[in-house]
Parts: sequence; C-alpha cells; structure tokens
Amino acid sequence: MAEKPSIAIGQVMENRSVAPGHFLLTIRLPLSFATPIPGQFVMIRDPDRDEPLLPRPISVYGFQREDGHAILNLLCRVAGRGTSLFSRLNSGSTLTVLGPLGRGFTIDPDVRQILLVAGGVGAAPLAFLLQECVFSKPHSAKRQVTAYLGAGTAELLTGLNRFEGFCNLRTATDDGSCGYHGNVTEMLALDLGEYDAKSTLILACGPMAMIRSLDLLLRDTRIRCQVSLEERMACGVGACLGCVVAIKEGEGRNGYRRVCHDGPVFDIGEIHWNPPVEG
Amino acid sequence: MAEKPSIAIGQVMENRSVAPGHFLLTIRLPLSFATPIPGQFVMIRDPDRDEPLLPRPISVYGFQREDGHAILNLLCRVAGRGTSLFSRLNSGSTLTVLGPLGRGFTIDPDVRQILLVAGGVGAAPLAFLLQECVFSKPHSAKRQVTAYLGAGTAELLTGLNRFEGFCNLRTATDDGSCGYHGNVTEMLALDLGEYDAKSTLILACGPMAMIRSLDLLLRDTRIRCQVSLEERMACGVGACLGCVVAIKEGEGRNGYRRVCHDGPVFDIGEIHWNPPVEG
Amino acid sequence: MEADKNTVVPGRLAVDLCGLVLKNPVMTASGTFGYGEEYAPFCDLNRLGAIVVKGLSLEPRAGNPPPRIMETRCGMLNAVGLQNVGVRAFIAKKLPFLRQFNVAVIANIFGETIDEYRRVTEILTHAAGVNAIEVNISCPNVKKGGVAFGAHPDAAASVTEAVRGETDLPVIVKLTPNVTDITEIAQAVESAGADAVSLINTLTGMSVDIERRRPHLANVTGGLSGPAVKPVALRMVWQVIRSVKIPVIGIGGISTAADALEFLITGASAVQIGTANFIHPAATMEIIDGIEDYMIRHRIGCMQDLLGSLQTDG
Amino acid sequence: MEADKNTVVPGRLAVDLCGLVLKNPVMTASGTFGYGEEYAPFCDLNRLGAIVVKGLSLEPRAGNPPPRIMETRCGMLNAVGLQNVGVRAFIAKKLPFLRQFNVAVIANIFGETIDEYRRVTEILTHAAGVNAIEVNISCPNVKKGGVAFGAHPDAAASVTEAVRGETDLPVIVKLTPNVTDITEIAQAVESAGADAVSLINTLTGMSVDIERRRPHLANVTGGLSGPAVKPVALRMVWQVIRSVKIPVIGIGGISTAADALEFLITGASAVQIGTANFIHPAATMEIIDGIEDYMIRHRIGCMQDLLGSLQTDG
Ligand SMILES: Cc1cc2nc3c(=O)[nH]c(=O)nc-3n(C[C@H](O)[C@H](O)[C@H](O)COP(=O)(O)OP(=O)(O)OC[C@H]3O[C@@H](n4cnc5c(N)ncnc54)[C@H](O)[C@@H]3O)c2cc1C
Ligand SMILES: Cc1cc2nc3c(=O)[nH]c(=O)nc-3n(C[C@H](O)[C@H](O)[C@H](O)COP(=O)(O)OP(=O)(O)OC[C@H]3O[C@@H](n4cnc5c(N)ncnc54)[C@H](O)[C@@H]3O)c2cc1C
Ligand SMILES: Cc1cc2nc3c(=O)[nH]c(=O)nc-3n(C[C@H](O)[C@H](O)[C@H](O)COP(=O)(O)O)c2cc1C
Ligand SMILES: Cc1cc2nc3c(=O)[nH]c(=O)nc-3n(C[C@H](O)[C@H](O)[C@H](O)COP(=O)(O)O)c2cc1C
Ligand code: FES
Ligand code: FES
Repeated sequence: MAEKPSIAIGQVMENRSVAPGHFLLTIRLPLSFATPIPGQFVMIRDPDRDEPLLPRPISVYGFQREDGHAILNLLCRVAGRGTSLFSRLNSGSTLTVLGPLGRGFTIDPDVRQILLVAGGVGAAPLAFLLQECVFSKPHSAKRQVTAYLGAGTAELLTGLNRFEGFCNLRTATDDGSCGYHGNVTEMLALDLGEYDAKSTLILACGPMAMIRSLDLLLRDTRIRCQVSLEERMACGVGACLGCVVAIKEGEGRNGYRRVCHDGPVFDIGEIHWNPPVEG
Repeated sequence: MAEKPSIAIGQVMENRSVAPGHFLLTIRLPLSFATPIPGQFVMIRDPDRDEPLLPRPISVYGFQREDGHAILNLLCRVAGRGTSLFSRLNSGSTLTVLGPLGRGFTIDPDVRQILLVAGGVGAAPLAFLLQECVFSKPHSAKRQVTAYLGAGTAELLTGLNRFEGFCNLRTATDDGSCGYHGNVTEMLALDLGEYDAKSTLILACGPMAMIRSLDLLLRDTRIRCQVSLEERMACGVGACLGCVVAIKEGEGRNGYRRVCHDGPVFDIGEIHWNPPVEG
Repeated sequence: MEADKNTVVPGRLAVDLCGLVLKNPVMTASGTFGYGEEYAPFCDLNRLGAIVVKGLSLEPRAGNPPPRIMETRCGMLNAVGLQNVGVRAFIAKKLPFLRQFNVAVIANIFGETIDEYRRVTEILTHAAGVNAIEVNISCPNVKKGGVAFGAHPDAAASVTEAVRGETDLPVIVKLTPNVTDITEIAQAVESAGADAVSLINTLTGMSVDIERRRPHLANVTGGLSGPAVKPVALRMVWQVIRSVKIPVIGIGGISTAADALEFLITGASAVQIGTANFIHPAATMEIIDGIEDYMIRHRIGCMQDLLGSLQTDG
Repeated sequence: MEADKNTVVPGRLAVDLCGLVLKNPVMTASGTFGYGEEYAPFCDLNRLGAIVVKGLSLEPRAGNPPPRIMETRCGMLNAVGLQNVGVRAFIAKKLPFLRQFNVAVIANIFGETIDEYRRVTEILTHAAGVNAIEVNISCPNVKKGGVAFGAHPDAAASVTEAVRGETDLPVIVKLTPNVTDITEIAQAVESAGADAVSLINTLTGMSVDIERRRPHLANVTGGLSGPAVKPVALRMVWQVIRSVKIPVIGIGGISTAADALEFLITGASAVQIGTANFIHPAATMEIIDGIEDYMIRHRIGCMQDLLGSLQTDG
C-alpha cells in the first residue's frame, strides 16, 4: 500500500551533470517523508521562483533513509525551461517536494521473469524498482530481472551503474556506440521468443514512440506489460484533470484517466491509441 | 559631461549585510562601463529571474577601476520583493547593470561650503560625491564639506565609514542612539545660521518627508539646494514616462518631469508640492 | 466544534456571505481542488471557509482531449473542457466524503441549456450537504451558437432566474472576464435574483509550440489563470463592487495572503483560491494564517472593518 | 545601404506590410520606446523593422499624476495617461532625429474627438518622414462618456474613416483587448478602410498597497502589459487573423524571439515589442537575431513561409 504523501521542504545535497543535458539531483528530506513505491513520482518546485510556476513531475530514481533524513535521487533530462532551471540549482538550495504520488508498478506473485524496458531517462523508475527488488525484498531474488536500456548514444545511457551487476543487461543505442545498433524495442523483439509468456512481466518507461512500438510488438503475445506514461501536469494529485490519457474502459467505451492519480503506471493494453494521445 | 550609458553584465563579487535590512553589493563590470557622476544611478536586474521583472534603480555608492575591471558599489535597503531578492544574491551571480543614468549633482565654481544631507540609505549618492571630491578632484579641496546624516537608529547609519575622516560629520538618530536625538533636518536647522548663504550648496537625498521639511526650512534662506528624488521606474532612460514628478515650470505653469532622465537631481525650488507628489 | 486555530480569537475572520456564515473568507475555486479529497493529505479541510467543487453537469462529461494544460509566464492555460462525474455521481460518491468535515460545500454547476442548469440545481437542492450553488455561466450556450451565457446580460439573467426559481440555497453567479463591461452582466444577474457574484473565471488565451508549429493545447485555446491575471481580476472586482449591492467573491491569481488582502480591502466579501493550490497544495492554509496575522498586526478586530476599507482620492 | 547583419541573407526577414516593406517584422510598441532617441545608446535603430512612437495628440498633454506604474507578477500596470509633447513639437523636435536612421517611422495617434484624430492625421501626413499612422482607439471617447472608441464597432469605424479620409499613408488601427468580441471591432475597422490592425493594447488592471490600503496607482486602474498578457494577446491575434483579410500586427508580452515566433507562426505579419524594452533595452536586437537563427535552423528561406504556418487539427 502506498503511504500518505506530504509536502516537504528538501535541500539539494548534490546536483551532478551525468551526461550532456542530464543531471542527477540528490535531495535531503525530513525522515517523515513516506517511502515511495517504484513507479511513483514527486512534484518538485523551487519555492523562491515564479518559474517554473507549476511543480514538475519527476520519477523516484533512488530513495534511502540515512542519518535521520530521507535521501531522494532524481535523474533528470533538460526538456525545457523548468528542467533547465533545476539543472542549475546549487547544492544547499531549497526545493519543495510533493509526494510520493501516483500508482507505481505492481508485480504479481506468479511473475518469475521481469523485463525492464527503458528509453533514455525512462530508466529512472526502473532503476529504483531494481534497487527495491535487489536490496529490500529478499524473496524476490527468486525472480530473474533483465534490463533492456536504450538511448541515443552511449553517453546518454544514464543510470547504467544502477543496473550493471544487479541484473542481466542489454543496451541499445541509435548510433550503435554501445550495444545493439537500433532502438530498444527492436532489440527486445529479437529476444522475446525466449521468455515464457505466462510468467514474464514487462515494466517499461520511455518516450511515447517507444511505448507505442512496444504495444505493437506485444499485441500478439500474452506477455503482461505495465508502462509508465507522461503527460503535462499541474496539480499532480488528481484535482485539476489536466494530465489525462485516453483509456479503454471496456465494452467499447473510452474515457480519460489521470496520469498522476490513476497512473502513471498503466497496463499497456488499456491505452487507447486512436485518436493518438499526443500529436 | 555624462558619458554614454550601456547595458553591462555584472558579476556580484560580494554581497554583505551592513545593518538589519541593508546590504552592500560589490559588482564587477567590464572596463568599458562609463564613469558615473555622483547622483547618477544604475538599473539592476537578475537576468535569470522573472522577478523582479523590471530593473530597479539604485544610486552609485562607489566606483573604481581596478585590474582591468570597473567595480561598482551599491548600498541598498530592503524595501520590497525586488530588493529582498537582491539581498539574497550570492557572490558569483550575474546581474545586468544599465547605466550610468540620469543627471547627477552639479557644483558651481563659486561654492565654498557643501552640506550633504542624508536620510537613511540616501547617504549612498552623497558618499560617492564625497569620494569623488576628496580623491578625484584636488581643486575641490578648497571646499569645506559637512555631512548631516540621519537614520532611525545608530545601527542604521550605514555608510558612515565613507564619511568619517573625509569631512565634518554630524549624525542624528530618531531614537537618540547616536548623535542628535531627532531628525536630520531639525539638526541642520540648528546650524544653518552659521553658513554663508551665497557660497553654500546643500546636496540632499532621503525620504520624501525629509525633502519636504528641508524645503520648508530653506524657503526663507537663499541657500542653494539640490535634491535627489525617487519615483517608481520602469525603463530608467526616459522612454516610459512612468517616473514623473510635478515641477514648477515658471509663469505659474507646472508639468511632469522624468526623475530618471531630467533628474534624479532637481533644485529643491523646482518641486511642485501641491498636489503632493505622493500620498 | 473543534478548537481549531480560527477560534483563538472567536470570529475574527468570520464572514456572512448572503446568509452563509463562513469561518473565514477563504474558499477553494472550482476545478482546482477536485472534490476536496485530493487535497485532504495536505490541508485541514475543516479550516477552509468553503470548498467549491469541480463544475457539475447533469450527465458525466469526458472533457477535451489532451494536452489540456500549458504553463505560461506566471500563469497557466487549461482546456479541461468541464470533465466531471455528473451531478448524481457527485452526490453518491463525492458528497459523503465532504460531509465528514465542518466546512461549507458550494456546488459549481453548468449546463449547455437553461433547462440543464435548472435540473442540476433541482437535484442538488434535494441532496443534503450542499450549502450554496455557484453558477458557472462561462460555458458555451449551444442555442446561441456556442457563445458563453455569461457574455450577454439577457442570457446571464435567464440562467440566473432559472436557477433561482429552483432552489432556496444561496445562488452565486460566477462571471466571465471576457467581456467589454462586466458591471452590465453583474447588474443583470443581481436583478435576476442572484445572492452573490463571484469573479473572475479564466481569460481566454493561447500558446504555440514553435518547434512543432502547433498549438500547445489540443483545443487550441484555453483559460488563463494564476498570478498573471490578478490585476485584471482585481480591477473587475472593484468595478463590480461599485455597481451592485450583493456580495462579491474575488477570484483570480490569488496565491498569497497579501493577494487575498488586496481583494478583501477592495471590498470582496470572500476570495477563492485556484491555481495557487497546484503551485503549493497548502496555499489556502497559509493564506488564512496570513490574513489573521495581518489583522492582528493592523489591530483590525473583525472582517467588517477590513472589507472595503480601500481609500481612493475623490 | 549599410551592410548590416540583416543583409547577410538579403531579405530573409523582410516583410511587406500593406505596402510598407520592412527589413524585418520587429517593431517597437508605442509608449515603450519614447521617440527612439532614448534607446539609441542600447540599440542600433537601423536594425529595427519600424519604430512606433509614443502616442501623439493635437496639443501637448500633461498626463496623470504619479505614481503611474506598478510591477505585477510577470507584468506591469501603467497609467501614464497619454502624456506627450503634441504632434507639432513631435515634428519639430523629435522627427528630425529619427530621420537620420534607415528605419520606418510609424506615428501612433489618439484624440478625444473624431475631429482631433482627423487633424493630427492631417498634420502628420504633411510632415515628411512618417511612414504610417497607427490609430490608438483605446482612449476615452469624451462624447460617449469616456468609453473607449475601440469598445464599439461603430465608434471604431468612425475614427478609422476619418483618419482614412485624411491620408494616403498606410493606416493601422490598434485595438483594445477589453472587449467581448475583438473580431467584431476588427471587421468594422477593416470595412472602414484600415490597411492593417495591431493588437493588443493593455488590459485594464489594478493593484492595491495593502499596508496603506490605497491603490498603487494614483489613477486607481492602469493598463496591464508584459509577459503576463501574452496568452490573451496571442488568442486575440489568432481570432482576428481568421476574421479579416488585412494584415495583423501582434503585440502583447513579447519578450523573446520564441514569443515573437509564436505570433508570426500564428499568422501575424509583424510584431511589436513593448514592456520587454524596459526589462532589457536590447530586447529588440536579440529578438531579430533569434528569429533569424530559428529560420536558419528550420531551413525557412523567407518570411512568407513562416507566417501563418501554424497547423491545427481540423
Ligand atoms: C510521472 C512522470 C514522471 C517523470 N519522470 C521524469 C524523470 O524521472 N526524469 C525526467 O527527466 N523527466 C521526467 N518526466 C518528464 C518531466 O516531467 C518533463 O520533462 C518536465 O516536466 C518538462 O518541464 P520543462 O519545464 O523543462 O519543459 P517544458 O518547457 O514545460 O516542456 C518541454 C517539453 O517537455 C514536454 N513536457 C512538459 N511537461 C511534461 C510532462 N509532465 N510530462 C511529459 N512531458 C512533458 C513538453 O510537451 C515539451 O515538449 C516525468 C513526467 C511524468 C509525467
Ligand atoms: C534614482 C533612484 C535611486 C535610488 N537609489 C537607491 C539606493 O541607492 N539604495 C536603495 O536602497 N534604494 C534606492 N532607491 C530606491 C529603490 O529603487 C527602491 O527601494 C526599490 O526600487 C524598491 O523595489 P522593491 O521591489 O524592493 O520594492 P517594491 O515592492 O517595488 O516597493 C516597496 C516600496 O518601495 C517603493 N518603491 C518602489 N520602487 C521605487 C522607486 N523606484 N523609488 C522609490 N521608491 C520605490 C514602493 O512605493 C513601496 O513603498 C533609489 C530609487 C531611485 C528612483
Ligand atoms: C484546471 C482548472 C479547472 C477549472 N474548472 C472550473 C470549473 O469547472 N468551473 C468553474 O466555474 N471554474 C473553473 N475554473 C476556473 C477557476 O475556478 C478560477 O475561476 C480561475 O482559475 C481563476 O482563479 P485562479 O487564477 O486563482 O486560478 C478552472 C480553473 C482551472 C485552472
Ligand atoms: C508605459 C506604457 C505606455 C504606453 N503608451 C501607449 C501609447 O501612447 N499608445 C498606444 O497605442 N499604446 C501604448 N502602450 C501600449 C503598448 O504599445 C502595447 O500595446 C502594450 O504595452 C502591450 O505590449 P507589451 O506587453 O509588449 O508591453 C503603452 C504601454 C506602456 C507599458
Ligand atoms: S496533474 Fe492534476 S489531475 Fe493530474
Ligand atoms: S523610468 Fe521610464 S521615463 Fe523614467
């Protein structure tokens, strides 16, 4: 069960550039901050600035409790003005952190093989999931974990160190500079036959185009797949109805569901692609 | 003659608290920045922020050229949101500095006695004037300078060190904690008879109430007096017509003049007090 | 009654809003606080003056396709398109949660026809636990080709009359700012029986993604809210206060106690907090505290002495 | 002709605005760039598409008492009250300075009566060095009790006709956003002979000093401008573009090249930069450079291919 979220004042302990346009924030929070479930996210905001005005959603990449504090890691890509300002935060600066929010990944007891599929910074929630599997839950050691990580170039395969040694690892780059030359779904397609459909679960996070091609790839299989979706957010708590995606509600009916509250993790089969969710 | 103003990128070298709610900014500017005339001001803004949106006018408190740079000192009081944000600027941060702007003080050749009259942070432009008199212009040594500085408490007599030893000094505090117990105009009134009206020039800067009482005090004398006025500004260069004060234009006619361009220094007799300029 | 912070100086912040006595003048704005439950982890709902729920229609509505929101400088655009669970599901599933709290519940309603407004009002009036109705007249009047009911005095008055005729609850009419003369609309709804008016709803705006050369919102245009709109909202509140006798509720860009005080001093009887909830989920709590601190600091003993205390020359 | 930056790719940024060929679509907005000379130390005036000067009336005007301006969140309020030197002093003292530069000069005019508009136009038409007239119809129509000419289609059309009858110069009518339906006004002035429309002027707003419990502006209300208003301005530009055939000049909150591009992509033929000049005196220079960089990056060879290239569904 997800614990109750709160608004906490965090302090940036470290803000490190990890690749061009990518940075890793380490934030110190009060111990009272609830333990996030992998796939959950936080909304962060610089309380001293008008810009970004609205907080920005970022997935939990790491979380520990240490010396009377909770320590939160966020892996971020500079996508626009807000993330660009965050990338320039000095250590010592203050951030408000709202969370943990949303519905994370769910691993049914019958799952024996987990495939993590990530595009770019989508690796963040999956790295946290792996951390939780490996460190927190001894029982889950019975499960095989294989990660398929894709990015534009070798340099952009951020967060790799959180996977190496903790699971089987396959990498793909668009330019072939590391691992498979091509995108991550193509690479997965080559291996897919090897997995037992009934006991395998795919957990994926990445750009919409990746999720879309994953959906096409899995359509004829019976492999379960949960994806973490992204949509612009204002409140992050389900109040504004700003962050919806079209979801099949059964009996041919469709409806909009809130990524922040009903997601961000959805079963891939729930997504209603036509009309496309974006663009 | 005033040199041509420019927009320069400045770097905060030091930001020091000098009294409760008062801070001293030391800003490094390119050598090309024009030399300000005492009484001139700059418009400063944090280019990375939306707030304050408009630059804020601050008088030049000190200016030197050193090691291939121009060094600007500003003495500021936290008056609202903009100055509060400036007070928190770290050294190393960037500021845009527009200036030097406006018409400074003018000292006619026949002046033998200069009286500097300041209320609170109004000491800033007068300290710069004194610096220029003492250090830059050997001839002006023939002139006597006496400073009358007033503030709420001893603590708030900021910039005192820039006067001590360089001129005759009289201080007044509202609570009597340093010097005369009362306001600076009252203190000046006691001495006024000692000065020769024809060769004395008063240069004043401070709150509107101080300027107003100075005007009343001087009305029956023939002592010349220039005052530096303040008004909300947007452009600082005379374009927006936002910063006007009512000025007597002779023959009973009045009109609005721009503090930023036609001032901030005006002859006290020019000010049209009725209707009052503010409140 | 709980011994909450507000009761330290009993009633200092209390306001009487057309018969509805509120603990304090701070409400949440419709569409920005869900049905209350979404913000319960961050706010003590008992401390609010009132909760105005997301706009309700007769039937559930799916709303507009995404993207629905976009941040702008000091503001945001939304084109949610009035997605809501419908009035019956509200009463069955959302109202019971709100009834647990000691807070006034105001139901915000809208319709595409006058009859729809009437029927939603009727249903809400019979449900226990709704303390007032706020009528959103900014939505498109299908009969008049999609122009908002709130854009024309006659249409605004007709909606007001219809709702008025259907309920004994206080009727608050919420005005759109996208008009030439808001006082004309305010006077029309006052004559038609409104107990109060609230303003402003969002200003219509737009934003373009220059890389994709497409509007940021699927709906092209959306409603602008947040700190950016505050000066326009305050001006309209000032105008309306001087042209009607019924209470005026100020809305638009209020995000701090100082913002709220600007409206209260100008003469608004209460304020609603919208976008600020998204920016800071405990905004309402800090605003209530800040108003109280201000009153203590300025030795203002009760709201009546604060409201409308603005001085202007002549 | 000077070999300035713009001529590197000759004419890439050039626009034809109702017969007036401009180097680029970036102009300064009236009232925010003085008479040009104030910004000459910071900008190369030769690089501007056009300079629109501070509003001119028949006789000099003193304007409103101070305080006249106040900063708001991402915007500012002004109540300058159209202080200006008068049209004759402009021609005698300000125009000669502007004539030294290779830049189009647009005279912004206003009057309290239609006859005043007519006479100012007549005087400007006979003065050499004015390239177009921009008619500000947001000012109070004294005959109609102070309501702006721009608030009613008939009044807006009458002013336009009067100016049109008096000059062969291009006539640009500048619209106020404080109306229910701006397309109605735009169509009225188009029919009355306007060669182009420019929008928006400021949104009326207000701000209160809570410590003194007085309005921040001596005039109580003022005009809101700056980044805060951009979404409203862009929406109105989009609406007007779809309802008239004459060129539309976009104004309102433009402070970066990206902002300007939003308007140009939406279909504005040119843009005006107002409050951004105060924020950053070289804003216009950076906007011109930024538009060029964008066009190079997106391989857009000329303005025609950029203007109005917005894609919307359906
Ligand atoms: C649940 C969730 C988890 C996320 N986790 C991470 C993470 O761990 N690391 C990370 O780097 N990013 C993550 N994102 C994406 C991140 O929120 C956006 O990149 C960020 O909000 C962009 O803000 P901006 O101001 O920099 O960009 P803007 O200028 O606002 O926009 C730049 C681009 O980003 C897109 N964008 C804006 N907001 C969002 C959004 N909420 N979701 C998706 N795209 C958006 C815009 O459409 C635009 O194309 C997550 C998003 C969601 C919804
Ligand atoms: C020519 C000139 C020189 C100045 N020199 C100095 C100086 O050397 N040191 C210093 O500390 N301050 C100086 N000021 C005053 C300083 O500009 C204001 O205190 C500052 O702009 C307030 O900004 P804010 O955002 O902090 O306050 P706001 O929140 O904008 O306002 C807070 C209070 O300050 C007043 N105020 C705002 N702007 C101005 C303004 N431009 N002039 C006067 N009052 C204003 C407001 O009316 C209000 O009462 C000078 C002003 C002028 C015009
Ligand atoms: C996401 C969102 C949804 C809204 N939904 C409604 C609504 O359903 N009914 C309504 O009357 N107003 C609605 N509004 C308008 C707000 O209640 C409020 O009038 C407006 O946002 C201005 O206030 P603010 O600037 O404090 O947000 C909505 C506003 C936002 C931002
Ligand atoms: C200080 C100031 C003075 C202005 N004076 C005029 C004027 O004389 N005539 C006019 O048509 N518009 C005037 N305007 C409006 C601007 O030209 C412009 O339409 C408006 O500010 C919106 O653009 P912006 O957000 O880029 O400033 C003035 C605006 C400001 C801020
Ligand atoms: S972000 Fe507000 S409902 Fe999801
Ligand atoms: S600040 Fe613009 S004219 Fe003085």
